[in-house]
Amino acid sequence: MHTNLHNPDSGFSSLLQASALFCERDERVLFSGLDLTVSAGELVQIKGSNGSGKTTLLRILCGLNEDYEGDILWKGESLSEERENFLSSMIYIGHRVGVNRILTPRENLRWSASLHAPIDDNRIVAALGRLGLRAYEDIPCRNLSAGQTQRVALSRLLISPACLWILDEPFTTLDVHGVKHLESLLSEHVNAGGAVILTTHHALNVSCQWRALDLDSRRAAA
Amino acid sequence: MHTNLHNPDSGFSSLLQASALFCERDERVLFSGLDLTVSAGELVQIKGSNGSGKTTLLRILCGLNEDYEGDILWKGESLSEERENFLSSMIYIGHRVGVNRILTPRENLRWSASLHAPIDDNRIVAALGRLGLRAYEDIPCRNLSAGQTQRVALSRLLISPACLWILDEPFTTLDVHGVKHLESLLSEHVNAGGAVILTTHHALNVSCQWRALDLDSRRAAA
Amino acid sequence: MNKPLSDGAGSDISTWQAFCATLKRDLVIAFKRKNDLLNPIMFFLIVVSLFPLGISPDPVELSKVSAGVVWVSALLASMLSLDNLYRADYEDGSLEQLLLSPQPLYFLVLAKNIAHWLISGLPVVVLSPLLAYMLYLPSEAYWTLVLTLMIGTPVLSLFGSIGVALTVGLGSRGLILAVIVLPLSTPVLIIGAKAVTDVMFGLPVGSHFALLGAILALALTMAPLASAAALRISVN
Amino acid sequence: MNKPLSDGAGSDISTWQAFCATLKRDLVIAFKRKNDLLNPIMFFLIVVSLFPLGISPDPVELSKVSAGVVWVSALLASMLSLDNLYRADYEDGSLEQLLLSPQPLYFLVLAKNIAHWLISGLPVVVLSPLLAYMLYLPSEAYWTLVLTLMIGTPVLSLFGSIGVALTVGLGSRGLILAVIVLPLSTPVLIIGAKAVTDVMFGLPVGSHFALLGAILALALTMAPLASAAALRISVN
Amino acid sequence: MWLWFSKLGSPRWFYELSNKWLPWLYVAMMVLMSVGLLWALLFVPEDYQQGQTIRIMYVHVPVASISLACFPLMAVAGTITLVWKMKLADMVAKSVAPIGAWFTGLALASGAIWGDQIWGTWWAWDARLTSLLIQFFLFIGVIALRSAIESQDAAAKACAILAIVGAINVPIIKYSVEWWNTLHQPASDFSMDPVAPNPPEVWVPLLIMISAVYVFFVIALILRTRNEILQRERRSQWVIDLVSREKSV
Ligand code: HEM
Ligand SMILES: Nc1ncnc2c1ncn2[C@@H]1O[C@H](COP(=O)(O)OP(=O)(O)OP(=O)(O)O)[C@@H](O)[C@H]1O
Ligand SMILES: Nc1ncnc2c1ncn2[C@@H]1O[C@H](COP(=O)(O)OP(=O)(O)OP(=O)(O)O)[C@@H](O)[C@H]1O
Ligand SMILES: [Mg+2]
Ligand SMILES: [Mg+2]
Repeated sequence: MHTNLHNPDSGFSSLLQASALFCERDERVLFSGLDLTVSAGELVQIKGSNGSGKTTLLRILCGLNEDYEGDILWKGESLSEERENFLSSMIYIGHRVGVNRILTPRENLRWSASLHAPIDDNRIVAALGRLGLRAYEDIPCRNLSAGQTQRVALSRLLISPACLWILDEPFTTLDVHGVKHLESLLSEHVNAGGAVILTTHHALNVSCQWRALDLDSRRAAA
Repeated sequence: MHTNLHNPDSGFSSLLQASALFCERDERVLFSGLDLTVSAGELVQIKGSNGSGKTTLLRILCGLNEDYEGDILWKGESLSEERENFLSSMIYIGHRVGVNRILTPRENLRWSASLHAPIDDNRIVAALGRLGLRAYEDIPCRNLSAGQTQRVALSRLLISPACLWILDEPFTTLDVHGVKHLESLLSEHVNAGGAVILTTHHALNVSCQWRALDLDSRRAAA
Repeated sequence: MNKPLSDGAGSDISTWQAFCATLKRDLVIAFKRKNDLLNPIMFFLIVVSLFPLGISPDPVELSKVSAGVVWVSALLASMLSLDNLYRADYEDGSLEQLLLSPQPLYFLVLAKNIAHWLISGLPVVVLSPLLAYMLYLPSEAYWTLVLTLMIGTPVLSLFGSIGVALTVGLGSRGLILAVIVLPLSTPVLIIGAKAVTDVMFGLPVGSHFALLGAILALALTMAPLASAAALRISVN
Repeated sequence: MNKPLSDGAGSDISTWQAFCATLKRDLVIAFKRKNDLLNPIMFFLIVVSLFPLGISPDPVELSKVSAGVVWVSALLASMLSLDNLYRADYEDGSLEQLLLSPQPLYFLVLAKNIAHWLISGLPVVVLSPLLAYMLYLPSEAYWTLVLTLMIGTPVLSLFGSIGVALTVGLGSRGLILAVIVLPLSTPVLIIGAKAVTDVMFGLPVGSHFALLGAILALALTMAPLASAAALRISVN
Repeated sequence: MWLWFSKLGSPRWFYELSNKWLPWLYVAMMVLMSVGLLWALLFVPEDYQQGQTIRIMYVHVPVASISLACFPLMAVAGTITLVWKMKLADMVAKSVAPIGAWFTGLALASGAIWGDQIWGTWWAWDARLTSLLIQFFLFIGVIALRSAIESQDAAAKACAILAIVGAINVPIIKYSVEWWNTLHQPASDFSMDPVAPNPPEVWVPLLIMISAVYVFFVIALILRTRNEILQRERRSQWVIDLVSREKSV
């Protein structure tokens, strides 16, 4: 089943819509009155200096953090009501990437896939291969280097049917080739009608529609 | 006491000298016959793709990993005999940065310092301030963002009397300002007669003597 | 890129598959570590043998306390292994992935709890007659001991899971767990040990089993919900 | 940059300062967590009160087993909190920093062990008369109980530390620790419980104390060395 | 001296030497075992108290005495591993652990069977039994630790430390348990030291059985160690040559 991401029935090209978000931590206001719309076919980079609230924002958007005020809509419906739909079309990779160190890359991916929809082994091997982990499929992840572990996590993107990718500093510990490769993956996904929200401190070089939201300049303006 | 790093008595400008290093993990040879000399007043960047063995090399050099063959000399003497001298003039910051999440930055630094030589609190506050953590001195580190935690670890460099810095991907999660700042710290240290060994996937921009050792091209040549 | 980009919800079949995959994953992790399989048994054996060492090797004395000792040891064995239940997943981020699954969390948590019981509870049940023998439990009480443990240990896993879920985000380990989990498990312990002692005195034990069964049914339906809610809070 | 760039070795004074700083650090962490302070006491209380529930509330019965029960609980309380000893430091990289200190590792490990005892052992010692009372221990044995615990619990911390140090790099928690640490602690348990029972029978206990003292001296001198060696291996 | 020592440490040297020893050991074991077993089972007179069950002694005593030797052996091998970093010592240490666990288990089991006949219970919290049980736990601990640590070098050192600590501990356990027991349950209805009052018809076959089982133990140890050598040195030239020679035969 190859659904079109611009679902013609729903009439919403905006996938995720956050309005008037307010969040404070330790009595420091991270952001207030923040509006953000992410539509199919675009990439949004959240920028900001260390501690400006990028991770917090991403975790709020994907529903892991509920300490905020404001509204978040998924395809025009409230996130809390659409939770199941939302979760099955979203994938999140955070600072802690969710790779078990005892299992092998293959087993890790198999479980990740099964949480959404099980897929067959060939796709898993192919995904790992595309991320440069051929011959590492069956080595326990504790024996992988930092960058290789990151690659295991990223190969989830290739086997997931999700249309919205939320990625927190996905370029961390990747080598130069890895960075290029991920950038082309992102472009591919966005050009195929997907959407990406990510944070990174690195100068992004993608060939698709993208814009940045700078938390620092917002605060300076306020 | 302001010792000169080019200790005239010892007659060695080379601090750390590794020769014919050989290391394999999981039956994959990471490097063999590797020679590396680091002298006072220079920065050495270890390059290589993910999984090429950079972290392993750094941990071997600083004595955390002993699964290798070959010789390592500290100022011309065998590392195992000079261990105490070596440890008191070396500082290592790895992938896991050694910041306790329950303690505050101030407490973390105080303990780190005491492991080498205790220093007074003003220097600690000044070091944290220089790394942009003013007003965060007394917040538990679990409430800091990823980049802020990295900065806490890096401020150890400012309070340590060590002349050799061994840093594994120190730029991870730092924002643009942080990267610039660290680069200037590195240059300063090297120009003052210190030495730095680091790994990073980012294009280094320092104003001091530096050279790179590329593990990939070594392997390709072999 | 020719992959289907879905935006639909999970069906019953995929819930069942996610349940099985999670159960299998936890068992595979335990098998790979090997220790995880051996350790509950060893721990149980050791704790049970600590008591004669601390108390007295006298058969008469021991036979009086044996039911209690086996039950307390079973509880401690189950509790010590609880830490493995969510901690590693929390630390490596897998728990976030679990919470972000579109499948009902109840079933995923239940799968993890069942895996935990299979690893830590079942071996204890199987081994209990041997230990009962070593502690001179009268032989007419063996079956009661095994049966009460069979019903009781899953309850310990299910309740224990709530405690771990509540504390998984906190820095401190082990003990807070004990403080939360032990009081929850006390009723099971009391009923189980009482049933065994009653059999030794020739008293009827039907009501004890009825009560244990009721607690198990309650735990099976409610505890995973509580664990799921607790996990959401801890990860926040 | 006006900082002295040293390349000399550590002196005795700085070893002492590193010792104190490490001790203080571990205590501060425990105080900040609060749970760490409360939990050993709570755990000890709960386990001790499980016994009357699991065994029998009969004073005569209880008084016979009370010494053993208090000792076994003390051992389990100490063991459960062991996991805190190096685990967090391993995971956040502080342990690497400890190993890379120019100060002798013996003293740093000793500092951490002393902190562990102050947090988990000392409260148990202080609380033990209350529990002994609850379990109907004859009052003439109170002092012996307290004293044996006072000498014995540090040994548990010191030996336990070896077990944690050996396993800190491994994935599985809790149980492997138990399997390694419990056999090491058995003699202390036996001697401690025996001394208390002997006092109840009016027998002399000097030799028990001499033996406990000898074990403590051995543990103080050797165990931190073994822990230090084990830590180096685990971090490798 | 040093040369001899480093040669002894060479796995290859051990492998080739044991090649020569093994046939003799097999023969010795066969002879001792058959003589000992036949004598013990067929010709030793029934005990006036224990009847036929006395025959269990011929399994129990040898097995128990070897099980006590295994832990010190492992500790010595561990010390050599730590101090001289000799690879062969660790291979021996690794091979001893499971054998020791098996022998300890057998000693427990044979004692339990015997006890069931004689004391009317398979288990008593007696000094020897308890300390042997704890030693069994220690063996399991060493094996578990070995299997849990991936890096061979790290596992070797970690197990060496545990073996040494455990070896210090085993006598302490034995002593403390013994002395704890004598008060509560004086050694009364059974004597662990029946060798002296018994006639030579009883103890000569026992000695033969003890030597037979010792030889068996040595053979098992050598075989396991050889296995371990091949496993670890599988990429060295001499093992590759050896394997290809075996294949061509
Ligand atoms: C589970 C039960 C038992 C265990 C764990 C056990 C363990 C041991 C151990 C560790 C030894 C020492 C071997 C040595 O010093 O070389 C031993 C020796 C011996 N055992 Fe047992 N034993 C058990 C039951 C029995 C029973 C029921 C009998 C028969 C009455 C028995 C008779 C002996 C004898 C005769 C020796 C040789 C004593 C000597 O030469 O020092 N054992 N046993
Ligand atoms: N604990 C380990 N046990 C066995 N092999 C390991 C272990 N850690 C790393 N390796 C292997 O060693 C190789 C080098 O790892 P290392 O961490 O040194 O790479 P790296 O150059 O630092 O990579 P990265 O850029 O990803 O950090 C990898 O192929 C990895 O699979
Ligand atoms: N668990 C927490 N409790 C309280 N405050 C927190 C917590 N986590 C983060 N903060 C605070 O929230 C602010 C934003 O943190 P966040 O992790 O979102 O930053 P970030 O933009 O992702 O930074 P980085 O680039 O360093 O990853 C920081 O000032 C931090 O101190
Ligand atoms: Mg962040
Ligand atoms: Mg690395």
